[in-house]
Amino acid sequence: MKARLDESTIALRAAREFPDGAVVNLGYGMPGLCANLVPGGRAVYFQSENGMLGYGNLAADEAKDYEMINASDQPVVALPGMCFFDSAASFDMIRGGHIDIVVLGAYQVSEKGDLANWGRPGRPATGMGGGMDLAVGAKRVIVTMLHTTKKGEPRVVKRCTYPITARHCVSLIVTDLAVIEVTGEGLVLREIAPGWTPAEVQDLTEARLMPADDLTEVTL
Amino acid sequence: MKARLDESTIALRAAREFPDGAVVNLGYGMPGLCANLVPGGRAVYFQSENGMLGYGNLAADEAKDYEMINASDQPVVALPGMCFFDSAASFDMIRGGHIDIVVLGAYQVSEKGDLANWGRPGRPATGMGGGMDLAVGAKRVIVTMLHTTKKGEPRVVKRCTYPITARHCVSLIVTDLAVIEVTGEGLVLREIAPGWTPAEVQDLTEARLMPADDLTEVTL
Amino acid sequence: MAVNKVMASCDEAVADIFDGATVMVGGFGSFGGLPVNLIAALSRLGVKNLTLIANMGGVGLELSKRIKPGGYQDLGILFEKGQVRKFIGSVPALGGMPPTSPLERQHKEGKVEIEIVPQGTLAERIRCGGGGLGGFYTPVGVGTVVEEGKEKKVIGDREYILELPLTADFALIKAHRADHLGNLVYHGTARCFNPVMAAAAGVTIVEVDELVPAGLLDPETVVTPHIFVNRIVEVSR
Amino acid sequence: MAVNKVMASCDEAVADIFDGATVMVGGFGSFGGLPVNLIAALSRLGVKNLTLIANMGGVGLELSKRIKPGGYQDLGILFEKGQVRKFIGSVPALGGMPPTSPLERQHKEGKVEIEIVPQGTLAERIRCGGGGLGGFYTPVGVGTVVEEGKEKKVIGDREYILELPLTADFALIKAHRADHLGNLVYHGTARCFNPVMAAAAGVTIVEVDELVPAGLLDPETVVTPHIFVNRIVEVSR
Repeated sequence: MKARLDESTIALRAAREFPDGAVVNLGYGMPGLCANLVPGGRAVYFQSENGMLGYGNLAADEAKDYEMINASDQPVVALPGMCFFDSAASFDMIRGGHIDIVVLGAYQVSEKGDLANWGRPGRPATGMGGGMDLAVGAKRVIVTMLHTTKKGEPRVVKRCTYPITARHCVSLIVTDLAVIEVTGEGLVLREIAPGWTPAEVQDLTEARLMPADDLTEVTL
Repeated sequence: MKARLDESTIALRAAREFPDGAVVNLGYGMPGLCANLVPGGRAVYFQSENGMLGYGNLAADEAKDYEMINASDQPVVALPGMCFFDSAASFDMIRGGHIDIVVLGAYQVSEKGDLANWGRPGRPATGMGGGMDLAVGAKRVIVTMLHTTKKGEPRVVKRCTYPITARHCVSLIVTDLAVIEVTGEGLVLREIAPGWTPAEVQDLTEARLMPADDLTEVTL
Repeated sequence: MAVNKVMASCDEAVADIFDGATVMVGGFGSFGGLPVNLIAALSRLGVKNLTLIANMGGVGLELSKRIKPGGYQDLGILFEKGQVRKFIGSVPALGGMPPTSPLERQHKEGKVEIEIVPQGTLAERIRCGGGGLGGFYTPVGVGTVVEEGKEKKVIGDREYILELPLTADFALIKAHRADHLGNLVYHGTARCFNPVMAAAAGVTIVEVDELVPAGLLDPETVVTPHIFVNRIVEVSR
Repeated sequence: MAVNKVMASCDEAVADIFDGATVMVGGFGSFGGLPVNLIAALSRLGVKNLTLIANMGGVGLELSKRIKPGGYQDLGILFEKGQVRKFIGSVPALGGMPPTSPLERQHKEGKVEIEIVPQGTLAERIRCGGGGLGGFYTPVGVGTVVEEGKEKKVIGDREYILELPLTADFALIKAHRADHLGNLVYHGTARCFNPVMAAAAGVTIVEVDELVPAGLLDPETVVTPHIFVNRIVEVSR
């Protein structure tokens, strides 16, 4: 089997999307890794929906403080200029369009940019947490996920079969095989994992991918 | 002419209504005097809608701090345990029923407890400030006002002719002539200024007053 | 004379929570900001048919012992003991974990009803309840299961759904410090849902790390004004 | 690298406010919390047809000189110069004063339109605008002129009216201290409308008593997070 990108590399690629000065929220799981992977020379302000702005890296084990955690329950490092607020204020920030980018995990993304990232068939007790608010409120939604399920089923689909988080919200999909832009004309394949061809990636994708004229290998 | 109660005495009478532990907001003008007139032995917490809880007396001239003012722009004295908040939080407090008593001035009060205290005919540019929120949100509304206008017209009326602040909101009216309770059956004359008779007060009142069985002189 | 709000123990503080009560519980997940000692006291009290309003449903003692030796005293322990009839929150159970949380098991057995609410909508519904508003229109949830059964309205050029306020008989919250009047300050990310819930319950009960005399908290830094707090328990750690 | 938000003067900070802009102005009355230096700069800039959103309409320089030797630099000076087309607020003019405030005179002459909003509704409409909500139902104003032209709804057993969000092109606010990132703390009752307006405008401009390096404000005490602040002017007093 050909090599796929690992989770850190996916997160590293997603973090390249953060412009200088951006306010960024990182979703549960893989997106959290982006906190440690901001490109040098850029000031990025991480917001966490449990009520924190401007935190730094994920904390090393010995420095854990459970009153200084991100929304994935991971302890983080304090930075000068950070601040705290309650959940209502936090979601005013999110819903009000004051977050530039959110990076979210997903079960599925559709060719129209619909996101399904919270519920699974047969698990009615799981919830969306802050995912819906973030998907609707952030100016730009980036998804990081594995390109296929463990059983090899595509996650980039024509229509989501999992419960929807929000419609038409995703701008960019970063997977272990590709970087895909959601456009008004459909999904554009922008970058591809080293050693893979567009046809091979298309075979693992339900929605149609349009290879970009300037398609490149994933650049970090 | 018979003597009427002065403004300080009206405020003193109103302040007698504050039970121990009450959270009280004082409206523009005469009600503000109540801050200095709390009965001894009672802890009363004054809320001011510009964003302050737990202030003390009105400040003496030499101690004025214009970042420590009540909603009537009067400087007040700091007390231990006080705190500050923004306008949205302040009105959540007010609208949410967390204020026990508000004392408001009025142009008119109707026999049903309708309050008119903000607009005057011919003055379309005046506004209600926080009066509507307070009249609707406080658990108990006490009005302090002069019993009649400068021209001698009654202010306790059958129906308000001035713009309404809120309907059916007033519990108690304290004037320079009387203390009147608003009940489901109508207005009950509870107390009367020294030297005045119920008939004399009724003559200066448009709405019908029902003298209480235990009608007394105004007690302070 | 100021009312005495200070209780000797968490058990005393929760003693009048009754069968069928609606209880908000602050915090966010299983850690900081969760009033774990009040939750444990509520579990000991043993009242049943509770409606719980909280962000997450918790892991429970049994399951969490696999993660941490002593286990978590999170909301899960109330489901383990079958004390809850209904849960309102944004994450009843974590999708990334096996379906073995006490809430999820009780739900599967038909013993617990669940109302799933997006987290920001949950915070705002609680704030709405505390602030005397009748409801609000949010764009969150449009085009998803969340909109089912709710009024929709187009305002400007955008679609919104109507969400209604939440209030409770009791709120159990956690703060860092209280003064004797009940003013509260928080610490770090332990603030989360605690301040909004404090304002939305008939009786708000707080556990704090430290209790100080009135006047020792900087008035500029108070997050929850004392009028929202009815009972205080100091739980030193 | 963090963006430089620090401006050399109030005139520089307001220079791009344009004819016809909607401008929120913080504060409460004529005193503490009012960004008087930014207001003076806006007056010097001379732009016209502004829509102003503020709690009070102000007294103006001419009239206030009778009260205080130098006069007030409150919103009144913008009406004196005829820069305003519309005012949205809770107290355009004080009923207890003679009808001689600049706003009231301009209104009488048909030059300024007024939208009167109860103060709590004003705060909440601004918060709604900053928080991305479509509107809210409030019991305040039912049975009064405020309900005219608005949708009414019975929720539970109570009547409410629908109020819509307010946003602005610019907000001029006053804080006590800022750090270089733009985090703000306030002082006493000077907080009032400033924090809610900071979040509801495209460009938020703050005048502060003191500017300090990032990290010198206690993170627990920050009231306005820096992402809401675009420009900072230090005006020592």
